[in-house]
Amino acid sequence: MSLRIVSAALLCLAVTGALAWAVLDRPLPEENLPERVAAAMPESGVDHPVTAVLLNFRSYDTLLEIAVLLLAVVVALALREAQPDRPEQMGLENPLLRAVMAWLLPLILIVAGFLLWAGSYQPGGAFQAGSVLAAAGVLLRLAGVTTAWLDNATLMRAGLALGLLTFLGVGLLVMIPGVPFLTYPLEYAGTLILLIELTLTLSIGLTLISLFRLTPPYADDPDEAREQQGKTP
Amino acid sequence: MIGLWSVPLLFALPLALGILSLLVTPAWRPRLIFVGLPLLAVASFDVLARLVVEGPRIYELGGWQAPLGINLVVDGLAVGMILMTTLVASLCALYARVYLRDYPPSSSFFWPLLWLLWAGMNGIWLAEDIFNLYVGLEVMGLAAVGMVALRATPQALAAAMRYLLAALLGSLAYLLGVALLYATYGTLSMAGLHEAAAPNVTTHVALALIILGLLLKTALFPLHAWLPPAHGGALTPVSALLSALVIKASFYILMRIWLVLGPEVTPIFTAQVLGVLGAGAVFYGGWMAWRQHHLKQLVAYSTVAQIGYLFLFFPLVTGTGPEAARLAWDGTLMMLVAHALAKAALFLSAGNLILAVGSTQISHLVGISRFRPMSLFSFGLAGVSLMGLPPSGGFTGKWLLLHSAILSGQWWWLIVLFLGGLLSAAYIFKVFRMSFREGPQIDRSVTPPLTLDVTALILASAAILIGLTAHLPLFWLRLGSAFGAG
Amino acid sequence: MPWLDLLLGLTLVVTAGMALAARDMFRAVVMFIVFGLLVALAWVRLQAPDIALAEAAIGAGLTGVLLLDTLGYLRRPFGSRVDNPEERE
Amino acid sequence: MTWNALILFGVLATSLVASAVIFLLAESRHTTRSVFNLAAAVLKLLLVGWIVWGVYQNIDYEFRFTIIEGVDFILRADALGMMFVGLSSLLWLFTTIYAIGYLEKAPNRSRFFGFFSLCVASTVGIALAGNLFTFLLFYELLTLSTYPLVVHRGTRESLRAGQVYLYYTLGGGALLLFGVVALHVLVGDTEFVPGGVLSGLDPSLHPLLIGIFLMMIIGLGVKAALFPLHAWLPMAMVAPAPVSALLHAVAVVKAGAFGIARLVYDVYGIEFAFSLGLLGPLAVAASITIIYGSLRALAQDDLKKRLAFSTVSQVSYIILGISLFGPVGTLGGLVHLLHQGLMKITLFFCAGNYAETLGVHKISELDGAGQRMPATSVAFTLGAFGMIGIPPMAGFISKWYLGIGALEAGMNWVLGVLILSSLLNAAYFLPILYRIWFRRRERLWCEGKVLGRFETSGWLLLPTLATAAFALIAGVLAGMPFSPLYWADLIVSREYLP
Amino acid sequence: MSSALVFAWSGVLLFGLGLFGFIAHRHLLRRLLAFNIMGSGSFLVLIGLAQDGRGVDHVPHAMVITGIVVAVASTALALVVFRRWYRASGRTDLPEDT
Repeated sequence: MSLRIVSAALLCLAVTGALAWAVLDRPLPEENLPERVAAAMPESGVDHPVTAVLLNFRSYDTLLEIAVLLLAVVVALALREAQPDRPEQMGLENPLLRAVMAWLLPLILIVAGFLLWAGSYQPGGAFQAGSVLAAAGVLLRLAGVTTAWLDNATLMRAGLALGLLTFLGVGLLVMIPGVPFLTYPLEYAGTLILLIELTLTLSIGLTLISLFRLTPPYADDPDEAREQQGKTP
Repeated sequence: MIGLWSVPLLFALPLALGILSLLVTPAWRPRLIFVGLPLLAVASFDVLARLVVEGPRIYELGGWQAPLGINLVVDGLAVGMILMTTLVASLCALYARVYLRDYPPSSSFFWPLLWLLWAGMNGIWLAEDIFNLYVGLEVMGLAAVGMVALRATPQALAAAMRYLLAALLGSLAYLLGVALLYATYGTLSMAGLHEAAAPNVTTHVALALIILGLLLKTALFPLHAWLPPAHGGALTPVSALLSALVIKASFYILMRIWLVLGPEVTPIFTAQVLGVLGAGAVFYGGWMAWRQHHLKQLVAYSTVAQIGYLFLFFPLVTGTGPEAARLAWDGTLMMLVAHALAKAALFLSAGNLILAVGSTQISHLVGISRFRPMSLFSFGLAGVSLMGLPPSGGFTGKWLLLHSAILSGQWWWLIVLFLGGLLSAAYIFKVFRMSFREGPQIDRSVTPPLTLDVTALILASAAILIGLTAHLPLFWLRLGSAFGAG
Repeated sequence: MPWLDLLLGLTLVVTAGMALAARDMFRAVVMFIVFGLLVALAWVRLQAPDIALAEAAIGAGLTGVLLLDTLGYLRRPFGSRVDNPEERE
Repeated sequence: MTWNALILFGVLATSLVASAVIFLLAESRHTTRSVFNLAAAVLKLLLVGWIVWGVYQNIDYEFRFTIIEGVDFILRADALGMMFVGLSSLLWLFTTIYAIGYLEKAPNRSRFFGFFSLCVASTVGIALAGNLFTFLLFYELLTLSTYPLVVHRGTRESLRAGQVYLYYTLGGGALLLFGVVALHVLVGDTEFVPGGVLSGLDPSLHPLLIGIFLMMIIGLGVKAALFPLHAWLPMAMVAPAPVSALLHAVAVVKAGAFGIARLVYDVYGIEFAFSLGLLGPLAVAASITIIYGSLRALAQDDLKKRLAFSTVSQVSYIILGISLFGPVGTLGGLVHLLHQGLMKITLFFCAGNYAETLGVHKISELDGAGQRMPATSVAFTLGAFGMIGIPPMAGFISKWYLGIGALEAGMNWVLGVLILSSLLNAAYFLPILYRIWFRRRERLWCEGKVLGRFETSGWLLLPTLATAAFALIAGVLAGMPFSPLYWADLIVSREYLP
Repeated sequence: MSSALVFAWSGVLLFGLGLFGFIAHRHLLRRLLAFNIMGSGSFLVLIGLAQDGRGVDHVPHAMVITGIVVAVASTALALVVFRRWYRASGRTDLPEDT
């Protein structure tokens, strides 16, 4: 066994042991956060506590989290431009899959819409809906459906940016009466959260699709790719 | 009223600019700095002015009090770091605008990454919530990884990958520590933790995990292996940003959490271990820096060494008297700020020298003092601060740390400061020796654009000046901290 | 003693172990996707259906697809390799 | 900020600003640079004259601001400091003139004069420092600003010398830093006060104080070239002649000796240092260095090397004087700070003149140089006589007071050291004089270049003659007001009175 | 032992297991798998411990959703870099020494 394995094993044992001890010896907290959440629910503008935490109480975390997602796309875009890929030719013309897609797609969109709308009072929300949207996008590509708007870089980027920009914009606009960042006025809280969620869903969906698409495609001979890039700027 | 605006603008503005720079054409991306830098500078100084006039305060995001909501802490430490970031990042941005012109268009993705990095850092400086810190760390970390990968050469990609793995492992360890703390205290707010923290096994394990995770991100010896390829191989403005600011963020979090948990919880033994690791970093990093043949690798190893000084904070602040602790706080922060300014200047001027001779080899710098005196002068000024020679921020910081070490009777840290200074002199003067040598010279010497030299010189001069005018910044940095009264 | 949960927890660990130990990379990724779905189940047991949805869709689903996609990429041999393109500095 | 503080700062600023402007000037603008440099030197001299008059009349000149809590940056003009400032600013003017001539047509002049001015600025800072912190600040700055001068030629040899110089001075500086911080912990901001600030401390701390003293003496002794910390000085001879003059007469070794004077008189206090028993060992160390330096000088054939070892020996006269407990010994030591500077710079100028004009570096090649270069050789002779201590030269005054001081302090053995070293001085200087004046020229000098109407370039000759004249006058007119002796007497009366 | 605690324990084990894999493996994809397993482990610890004996707590739920999204973003970024690295070097692991 190599030194690497041995040290990994030792470290793993040490960490697991320490964690076990920590779990066993744990005192119970005095602070009761769930109670506070429950008490503040009426002022949150939504009925589902997780959504309230995600988009109201701790909405700042969510804002930064969207930035993390965006970052992954930015890096993928940057690397793609640095190492040009050959134009994508993924997926095959598959009539059967296309036929299925014609059925499936509306269904997926309905599910996404439902998840989004449900988020305000039961499990669901922007992230789940967004990932369902992304699934639709992935399926579309696998079926070989070339959608012009997905290849339009500007439109795509606008879509990516929409969620975060709306979030930021709302966060800043609500400050006009002289309250801190992201303080929604009670009467509009529900609407604003829904607006943010709607745009976030779209952006998250597009982000996830982009992450899938921006990796180097299969048929990948770099030299050939560079030639191709030269021909079709 | 305006004061409410400048705090969120510190992260909202860079976020917005990050998105906008994605939407505009590559040629327009650099130009956004002419909107962004002045606005951020105004916001930073507004926050400082309010801190000085109205004192430190808590900013309740969404109007929700901690522990329910997320709060921001606007105290001297946070504001000091914000100003440092504004200064260093602005100058690096001005540098990059000129520097990146020679690079392929893909390098224009530097700009969205820069803004997001900035947002992440400002988020970290202001954070009062330990989970929010996790998210901030991820924003900053992924942006930094992206910047390292930007050159897309195999070396850059390998360095980025290594960096990413270290960053991810570090974040997870931190997150698990946060999970344990939440399980124990039911709150994520630092104020709440400060109230409730008690010495028990769970807290100690959580602290250990947080320390390990953050050490990995700070690249403290012996967890530094990812740093030299990442910092030494990146584009010059990226190297400067990463070495000057990014590694400071994880140290900053560690410092905050250490003080939040308080002397009851933080064991003296751990503090001494951290100090010993810091000493190891000073020696190992200095030795390795001296052995390098590539200029930017030398500077990168110098960062490994300088990080070590910061970790003397823990033994000097834990279990010592109030006066020694205050001096340790002052000294560490002085070191931190001085290193940020000096290291950025060192990387930028090293980049200029490399640009001038067209080679990264130190041995190709023969006789360069005759052709690029200004680049070399910036390099020298920054070097003075890194060596801890007066008059410079590095010296003032060293003075304060020495004072604290003597006052708390921990004379063994004196050896670290003594040998560390000599080691850094050895590697800085290694470059100088070459540049003063009159020998067979390179036949071409490119003159870099003036902006590149001026930005480096401003940073280097700032590293010197901060040492002479340390009184006021140190006073501001103490506002709202446990050492505020002194 | 919640036996069902104990079983699920144990299965989680075993699946994870298999994902890490699998000799074949494809097998490892498939095990990982199974692991993700089991974690989603665990979230349901922990009365966290929101996380279960997110885990199934993002954690298992998207990560799995990305990993599988990468795996396909690795398996396809490609011709020439890039020599360091235009080293600068 | 008061007018007086501003003037004081102006003394420092003249050379600082000069250095900054010179750095920024393009390499090719030689005339502008020279004019500016000389103007700054003259302006500084005027300001110094002004302040010297003020200090004589007991006017306070102080400039201070807070750096960190409990640590101030203080510039203050007192009699001791002004002596050093006067010396360095006078010699700066002459060395600048000399260097302009010496470096004509040489490369890297912008860098040279920039660091040269910075070096003088640090020296002035050392002299005017009002507390240990400020002293340390300029002390290290001096190290940094002299390094580029030492390695100026860029040859392998000079780079090596520069490295050795750094090893010694940075190591010494670090020790000094520890000492300063330790004293700071004990008594807070250590401002220089006649009589010292430490005598009130608890006796249990005395061993610690002795340790700190030792550490700081080592730190300062490196620059003062105290045996066995002197090795860098002869190696640094590879630098151009004006740099040697700077190292030996104006700035570096003087900074070390001056620092020891500050430490003994104004930090520990001479009486407290005496009661701790620190002065005896210091006197022994100084005596060993005096004899050792002279012996080594005897063996050198390289003229500049011989002068360098002579410096090692002569600077320790200053330290010897400091370590003699009693006003007369102090007087002898302090006055030698000035005298040695004037005499040694003359000798180095002469060595430079020989080297530049005749291409002669070795003593054995100097035969008959007196006929070819009479003026330079007269100056050299005056300097050498001074060093030996022949009346009425300046060196005689120093040795006379040192001798009496030794008797007064009850250290009679010091007298033996003085006599022995004077004999040795004679032994290594007289043969040179003999060769210059009384031997016929044996080999050809490489006199390729015509340097001017005089025996050598006027830029080189004028400062040489001027400093030689000063060295002569300082001895002959020692009894006049504002002579070095007079000023040293003023210092002694102020140090010993309180 | 509540069911929450059971999952906390399996989270502990998962974290340890993942850590082992993360360090022991050299293949970058395997290391990413290990990273994701560690992530799931720490999420389970977070929720399991928070809910042990105190009922449902929605705050960590939101934190875990955030964490999952961050993890997928990190994984995606890592895969992007990894694929570029593989394309440039033909290696699936990192060179041992820099």
